[in-house]
Amino acid sequence: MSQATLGIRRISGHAGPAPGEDVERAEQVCKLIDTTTCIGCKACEVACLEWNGYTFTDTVFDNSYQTMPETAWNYWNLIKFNEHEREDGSITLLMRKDQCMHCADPGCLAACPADGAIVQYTNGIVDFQQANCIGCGYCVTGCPFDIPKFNPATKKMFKCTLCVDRVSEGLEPACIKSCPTGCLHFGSKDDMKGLAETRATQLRENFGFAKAGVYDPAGVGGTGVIYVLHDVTNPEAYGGLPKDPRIPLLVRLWKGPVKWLGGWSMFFGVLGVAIHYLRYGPKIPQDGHDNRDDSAPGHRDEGVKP
Amino acid sequence: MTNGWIDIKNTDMMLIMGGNPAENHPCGFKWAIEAKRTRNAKMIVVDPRYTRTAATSDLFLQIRAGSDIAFLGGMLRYAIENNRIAHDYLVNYTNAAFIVKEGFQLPEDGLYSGFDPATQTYDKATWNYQEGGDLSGEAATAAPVSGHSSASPLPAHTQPATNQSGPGLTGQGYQGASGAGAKTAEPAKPAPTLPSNTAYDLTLQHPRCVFQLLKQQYSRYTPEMVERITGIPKDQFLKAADLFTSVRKDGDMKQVGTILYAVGWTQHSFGTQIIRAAAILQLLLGNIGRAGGGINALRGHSNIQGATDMGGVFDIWPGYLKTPSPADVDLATYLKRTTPTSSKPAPWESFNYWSNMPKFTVSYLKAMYGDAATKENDFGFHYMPKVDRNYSWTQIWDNMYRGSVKGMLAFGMNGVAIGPDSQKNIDALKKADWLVVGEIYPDETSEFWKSPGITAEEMKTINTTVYRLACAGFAEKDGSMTNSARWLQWKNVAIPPPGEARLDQDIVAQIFLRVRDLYQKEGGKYPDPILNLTWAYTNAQHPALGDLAKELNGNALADLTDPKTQVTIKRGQQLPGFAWLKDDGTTSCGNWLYSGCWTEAGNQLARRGTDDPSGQGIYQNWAWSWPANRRVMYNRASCDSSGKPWDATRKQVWWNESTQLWVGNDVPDFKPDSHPKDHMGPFIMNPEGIGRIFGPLAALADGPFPEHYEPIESPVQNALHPNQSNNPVVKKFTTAADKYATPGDGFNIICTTYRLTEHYHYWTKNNQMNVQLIPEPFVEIPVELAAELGIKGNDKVKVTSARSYYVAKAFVTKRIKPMTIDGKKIYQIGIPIHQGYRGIQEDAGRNARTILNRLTPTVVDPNAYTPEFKGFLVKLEKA
Amino acid sequence: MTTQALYVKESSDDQLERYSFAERIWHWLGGLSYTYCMLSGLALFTPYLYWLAAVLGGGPTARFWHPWVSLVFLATVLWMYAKWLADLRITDIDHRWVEHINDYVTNRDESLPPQGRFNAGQKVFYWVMFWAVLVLLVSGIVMWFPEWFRPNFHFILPIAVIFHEAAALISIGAIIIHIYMGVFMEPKSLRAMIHGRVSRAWARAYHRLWYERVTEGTSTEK
Amino acid sequence: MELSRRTFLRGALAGGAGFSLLGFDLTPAVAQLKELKIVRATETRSTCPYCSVSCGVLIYTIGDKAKNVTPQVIHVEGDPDHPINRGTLCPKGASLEQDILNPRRLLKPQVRRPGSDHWEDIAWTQALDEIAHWVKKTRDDTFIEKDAQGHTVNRCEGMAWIGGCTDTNEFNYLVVKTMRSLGLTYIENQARV
Repeated sequence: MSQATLGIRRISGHAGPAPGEDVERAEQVCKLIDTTTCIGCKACEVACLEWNGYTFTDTVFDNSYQTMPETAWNYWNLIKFNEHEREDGSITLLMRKDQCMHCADPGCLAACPADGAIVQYTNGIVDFQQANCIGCGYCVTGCPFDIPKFNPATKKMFKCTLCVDRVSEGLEPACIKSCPTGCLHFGSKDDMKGLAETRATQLRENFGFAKAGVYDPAGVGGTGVIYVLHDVTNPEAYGGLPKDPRIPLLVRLWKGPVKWLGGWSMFFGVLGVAIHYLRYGPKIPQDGHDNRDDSAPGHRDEGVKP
Repeated sequence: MTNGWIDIKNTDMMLIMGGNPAENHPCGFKWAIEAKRTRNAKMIVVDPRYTRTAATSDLFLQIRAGSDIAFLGGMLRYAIENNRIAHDYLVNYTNAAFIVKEGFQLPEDGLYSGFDPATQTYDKATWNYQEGGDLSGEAATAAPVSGHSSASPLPAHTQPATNQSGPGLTGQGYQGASGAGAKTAEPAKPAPTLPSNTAYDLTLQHPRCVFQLLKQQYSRYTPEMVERITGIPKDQFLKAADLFTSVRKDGDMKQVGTILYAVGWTQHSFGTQIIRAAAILQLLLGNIGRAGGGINALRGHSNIQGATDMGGVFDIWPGYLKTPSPADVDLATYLKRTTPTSSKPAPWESFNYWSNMPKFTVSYLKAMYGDAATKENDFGFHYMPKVDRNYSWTQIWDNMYRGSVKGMLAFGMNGVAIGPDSQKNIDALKKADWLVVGEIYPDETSEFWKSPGITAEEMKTINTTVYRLACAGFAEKDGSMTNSARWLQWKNVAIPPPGEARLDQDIVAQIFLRVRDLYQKEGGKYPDPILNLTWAYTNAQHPALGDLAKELNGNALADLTDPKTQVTIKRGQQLPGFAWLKDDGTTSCGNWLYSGCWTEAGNQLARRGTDDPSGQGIYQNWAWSWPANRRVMYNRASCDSSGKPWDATRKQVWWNESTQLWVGNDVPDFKPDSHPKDHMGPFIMNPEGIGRIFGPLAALADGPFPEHYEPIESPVQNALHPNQSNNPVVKKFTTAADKYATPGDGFNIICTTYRLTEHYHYWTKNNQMNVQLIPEPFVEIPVELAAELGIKGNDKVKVTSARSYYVAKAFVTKRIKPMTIDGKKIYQIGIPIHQGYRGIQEDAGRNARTILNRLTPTVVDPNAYTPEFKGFLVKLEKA
Repeated sequence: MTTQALYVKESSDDQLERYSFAERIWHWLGGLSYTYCMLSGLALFTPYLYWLAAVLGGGPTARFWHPWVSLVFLATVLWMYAKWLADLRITDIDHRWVEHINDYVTNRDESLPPQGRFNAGQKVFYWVMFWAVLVLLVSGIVMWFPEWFRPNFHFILPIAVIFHEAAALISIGAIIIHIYMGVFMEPKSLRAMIHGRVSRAWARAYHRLWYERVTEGTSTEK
Repeated sequence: MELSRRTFLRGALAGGAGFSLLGFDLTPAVAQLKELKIVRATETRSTCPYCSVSCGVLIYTIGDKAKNVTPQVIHVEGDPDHPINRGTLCPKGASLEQDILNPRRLLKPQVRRPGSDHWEDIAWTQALDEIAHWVKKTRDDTFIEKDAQGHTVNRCEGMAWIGGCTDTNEFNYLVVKTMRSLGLTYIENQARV
C-alpha cells in the first residue's frame, strides 16, 4: 500500500468541519492547458488510460477526430475538436482537453451526500473515494462541467484524480508528462497563473489574438485546471466550456437553505406534537365510554362494553 | 535533417509544407512550439488540408496536392525580386556565381536542353559549369541562355554520375541516393565530368551565372501563375512569401528560417525536385548550416535514416557508397567513377570529402570479406553484385508480377498494404514461389492469399508457399536506431520475446548459416561470396547486436600510426573514427559514417550526458550522431567568410584566431584547420565545396533546377507549358495492372493520402488503445462536395480510382475547401492510410476491409524512385 | 382475565372489524417501506444524519435499496387508492370538520360533525402522501438513473432533487402527525391497525357515519 | 484521538467513512491513496519504435531481474532525461505497453502450403531449413555471373528482400551483409516509400 498521504481540506457529506481544514498549509497544484498550442494528438488521453489502467470501450467514428462524445467513467480526459469559423471566414480547429477542473469550490463535493466520497486535499486536488461513493450521482448535479461519470457495473462515480497517486509521490500527472507540445503544464497555482498570463499577453501582443486570455472561472472559486484561450470571451466555442460556470443555484439552495429549513421543520414538527400531547393528551370518547386507560401499554380494552 | 529536432527551437521562421509534424511527429513538434513561445517565431503551414499542425500556425494556405514547386518557385522569385537574399552567403557558399556552360537551356517549354523523347532521358552534357576563371565584368559580351524550344538533337546517351552529392544537400536519406550511377546503362562514351577550374562571376551579373539563370527560371513563377497552379489566392501567397522571406529583410543575416517537410514532398513524380526547390530557397536566404535553419526531413519511421545509411536500398552500400555497375570492371574503375575530384573557382578551396571514397570502400569490403578480401582480388570487389538498372521498390513488384522475381523475404515490411496499387502487389505475390514474412502481428502481406475477393476456388490455384515467422518487438531487442537528426541511440532489452517468437537477427543469421551450409555441402552457383563472408560473431547462431555495432565502427587490421600526432592504434583495436580509414586493407569498417560509434572507449550510442552548455539543444554527450558526432550539418556556414558567426546569440562554431582552429559548441563540420582566408567551401561533401543552387550533370535526372510538372494524374494541364504537362523523364508502368486516369474518364477529384496522429502506419490497427482513438477508416470530404453528392457525415462512401476502389465513412469537414485551379473548380479529398484487412476492427467485421493503397498509381520519382502516393485522381460516390 | 378470554372477547359482537387482514398487511408494508425510505433518505439528506446509512447497511446499500423499497411504498399507496378511494373522497362533511379543526386539535371532539370511515384529517393525510409519492416517484426515477441524462439535460437533476426533497419533507411532516395521532392521540387507532377491530362505542364516537353504515341492518345495539 | 496536523481519510481501509453517533466524527478520518504502480518495478531505457523523433521511453517491468522472475511489462512512459522528448510521448508512444503486451502478437512460426486455405504450425527448425532450401534453389536458378557484354555481375535477380524501417542499424547491417553476399539486387526498404 502506498505510504503517501495528503491532508484534507474538504470532505463531502461530512458533519462538522473537515479534519484537515485550516490546519495545514499546502501549495495549490494546478494544471495549465494552453489551447493555442494543443495539437489534438490525444497523448494525454492515452497516457491517462494507460496510467489508470482502465478498460477499453468500443468507439464509433462520428464525423470528427474526437474519440467519443464526452468523457466516460473509464475515459477521464478527452480532446474536444471544434471546427470553428473565424470572423474573416477562415477555418480553424479549436482543440481543448476536457477533464475535471478541480474547482476550488467543487460543486460535486458540495452536492455529494456520502461522507468522504469526495475529498479535496490540501493541495487542491478534488478526488473521488470510490470506497465511500454510494453511486447516487448527485455530484453530476453539482458539477458545472459535466465531469463525474457513473460506472454501471460498480455503481460508483469516477473522474480525473489529477493522478493524485503520482502527485503525492512527487511526480506530475500522466497527461502532463506525456503532452508533446507542452500545451499541458503542471505546477503551483500561482506559477501557472503567471505562466498563463504571460502566454496570453504574448498571444495578444505578438500573434494577433486580441482577445486571448486566461480561463480561471471565479464562479467556482477558481479552478485547479486553467486554460489559455485564443478568445477568452467565447469559451463555448471550445466544445462547450461554460462562460461563467457556477454550482447550480438549485444545488446551492438544496444544500443550504433547504437542509436547514427541512431539518428544523422536522425538529419543530416532532417538538410540536410532543407539546401538544403534554397540553391536550389523548382523545377520550364523548359518549361516556372511558377509553383513557387504553392508552397505557399493557392495558386491554376490558372497559369497553357494549 | 540538416539540423535536429531540438534545434528547431532556435528558429525565427518556419515553413511547414509536405509534412504534418504536429500529427506525425508530435514530440519533435514541441521544439517548433518552443520557438513560437520563446522567440515569437512565426509558422507558415501549406497543406492540402487544414491539419492539426495548421491549427497552431500563424498562416495557413491550402495548396493543391502536387503543386509545391510552383509555390516554392514563386517564393524564390519573390525573394529575388525583393532582394531578400543573403548576398554574401550566396556568393561565397553557393554556386550562384558559377558560370554554366553555353548551350544549357531552361525549360520554358517544359524541357531542359538534351532531352531525348525516345528514351525519355536527358543528355546532361550541357548541365555543367563552364571551364575558366573569373569572368566578372564580361557579362555584356556573354551569350545569354535562351528558353529551349525543341527537343535536343544530341544523340541519346546516358552515363554514370561522376560527381554525385552523396549525403549532401539534397538530403541525408534516401534522397541522397539521387543520381545513382548504377541506374543507368553502360556508358557509350566517357562520362563528362565537372571542370576542375570553374568559371565564375562574383558580381552575379553574368547572364549564364547560376544566379541569373535562377532568376530567369523563376521569373515565370509570378504570383498570378502561382495562384493559377496552386489554387492559393495571390494575396495569401504574397503574405506567405513576404513573411517567410522577412528573415532576410534588408539583407540582415541575424534571423534564421527553417523548412520542415516529410513524405508530402517526396511522394510525387517530382518529389526530389520539390526538396531541391526548398533547398535552393534556403541557400538563397542563407539559412543552411545555421542554428534554427536548414532543410529538415522529418521522416516517418524510427530508423528510416539508419536503414538508408546502412544501404538498405538497392542503389547504395552502407555509408552511401554507390552500388557498382557492370561497367565497373574492377575496383579501380569503380573508384575512379565514384570518387569525385574537386571543381571550384581556382582561388577557392574544396575539402571534397568524398575524395576519401577509396578508403571507405576498401574498409567496407574488408568488413564484408575479411581475410578473403585481398589486394590481389580487388578486396573481393567482384563478390559484390553489380546492378545494371533500377531495382527499386516498384520494380520488385513489377517484376514479380511479370514472373521474374520468384521469392521474397519481407521483414517488418507490409508490402501489400504499403503499395502503391496493393492489388497489383497481391497479384504479384500469387505468382511467386515463396514468401517469408517476419512480423510481430498478422499482416496483409502474409495473408495476401486470402485477401478479400479471393474465392475458395482461386485460393487453390495460388501456389505460393508462405512462411510467417514470429519476430521480436522493439522491447525485446537491443541495438541502435538513427533518428532524423542523425542521432544513433542504443536501446536495451526489457523482456524476452513472447511464446516461440525469435529475435529478428537470429532468424536472418540462422537462415543465412543454413544456406551457407547447403553451399558448403552441395556446392552451387558461385558460392565464394557466401562462404567467404566474415562471421566473427561471438555466438554465430545468435549474433549480438553489440558485435555488429563494433563491426560497423571498424577496427585496425594492422598497427596504425597517425603521422601528425604519432597516436597509434594497435591491431585489433576499435577505430576512433572514419579519419583513420585506409584504402590499403589495413582497416575494416562496416559503415564509414558510423565509425566512431563503438570505439575503444565503449558504446558511444548509449551515452546519456544531459549537459547542454550553449543552451542551443546540441547535447554533445547524448548518444552519438553521424558524421563524427556533429549535430548541425554544414555548420561552417553559420559564420561569415571571415569565420565570425552571422548571429552572435546563436554561436555554433567559429574560427579561433589564437589556436588557428575551428572551435565551437558543436563539432565543426569542416576541416578544422582551414583558415577562412583559404576560402574553403562549407559544403564539404560536394566537390565544389559549396551549396548547389544549380544541380550539375547527373545530380538529378530531371533538371538542374526544379520545374513545376503536374502529377501523373492531374485534373488540369500544366499552366506553364501545357504541351509538357508531366515530368518528361517519368515513365508509366506497362503491365495490365497499371492503369492511369484522366479527368476525361470522370476522375476529377484530387485525392491525397496521409497518416493520423492516432495511428502508426499499418501497425497500431492491432492495438486496442489506438483503435479506440480512431476506430474506423474515413474519407475527409469538403462540405461543398458532400452537399453536391448528397453525402452526409458518417455515410459510407466509395472512392474509385483507375485501379480499384476504397470504402469508408464520410468525414464531411470545413477544413478542406474547394479550390479554383486555372479557373476550374476543383475538389480535393484526403484519406488516412491506416486500415487494411487484418486488424482488430477488420477481424471484427467493423470495416470494409479495403486497403487505401489499392487506389494509388504505380509511378515513381525519377531520382529517388519514391511512388506518387499524393495527388492522384478519383471518383467519389455514396456507397 | 385470561388472554384466552381476551381473544374471545375481541372476536365478540361488541367489536367491529375496522381493517381487514389485507388492509393491515398493506398498511404496515407501507409503514415499513416508508420508514426505510425516510431513514435512508434522511441519511442522504444531511450529513448530520448520514450515520443512519450505517444503520441501514452503509451508504451504498442504502442508496441501492432506497429506490427499490420506495417502489414497495408506491405499491401500497396505489393499493390503498384502489381499496379506499370511496372512503377517501372529500365531502361537505369534511369541509365542516375542517372548520372545526380547532375543536379536534384541542380534544373537543363533541363539537365535530360525525365522520365516515376516515375523518378529514386522515383523508388529507392520505392525499398528501398520494401526491407526495407521485412527485417522489417522478423525481426519484430521475435521481435513480442520473447516468441516463446527457450533459445537455443535467439541469433536470437538481430540479428533481429539490422536488424530491420538498415532497419528502412534506410527507415527513404528514407522517409525524400521522404517527402522533395514531399512536399517542388515539391509541385505539394503532390497536385497530394491529388487530383490525375497534369497539362499537369507539366507532360510534369517532366515525359515526361509518359505524351506522356497517351496523345498519346487522345490529340493534344501542 | 486528537486532530493532528495531518489527518487522513482512509476510506479504502475502513470500508466506509468512520461513523459515530450523530455523525460528528472525532476520530481521524482515514484514507488510503492509490499505490504508485511503478514503485519498485524494474526500469529499462529504450527508444520508441514508431516515428523518427526517437523518443526515449522507460519500460517498467515486474520483478527485479532476479533469476526466478519472468519480466512482464506493466507500464511505459517517457524518459524525462531524453533531450528530445523530455518525458513526453505521443498517443502511439503512450500506448506502447499495448504494443508489447498484445494478444494479437504472433507467437510461433506458421506456413501456408501451396493451394491451401489455412495456416499450419511448423517447427522453427523445419521452417528455417525449408526457407534455406528455397533461397538456395532460387539463387541457383536465377544467378547471373556475367552479363551480355561479358562483364562480371554476380547477381541474383530472382528474389527480393524488403525490410521495414523500425529495425535496428545492426540488424539492417546484418541483412544487407548477408543479402548482398547472396547476390541480391532487389534489396529495398521502407525508406524508399
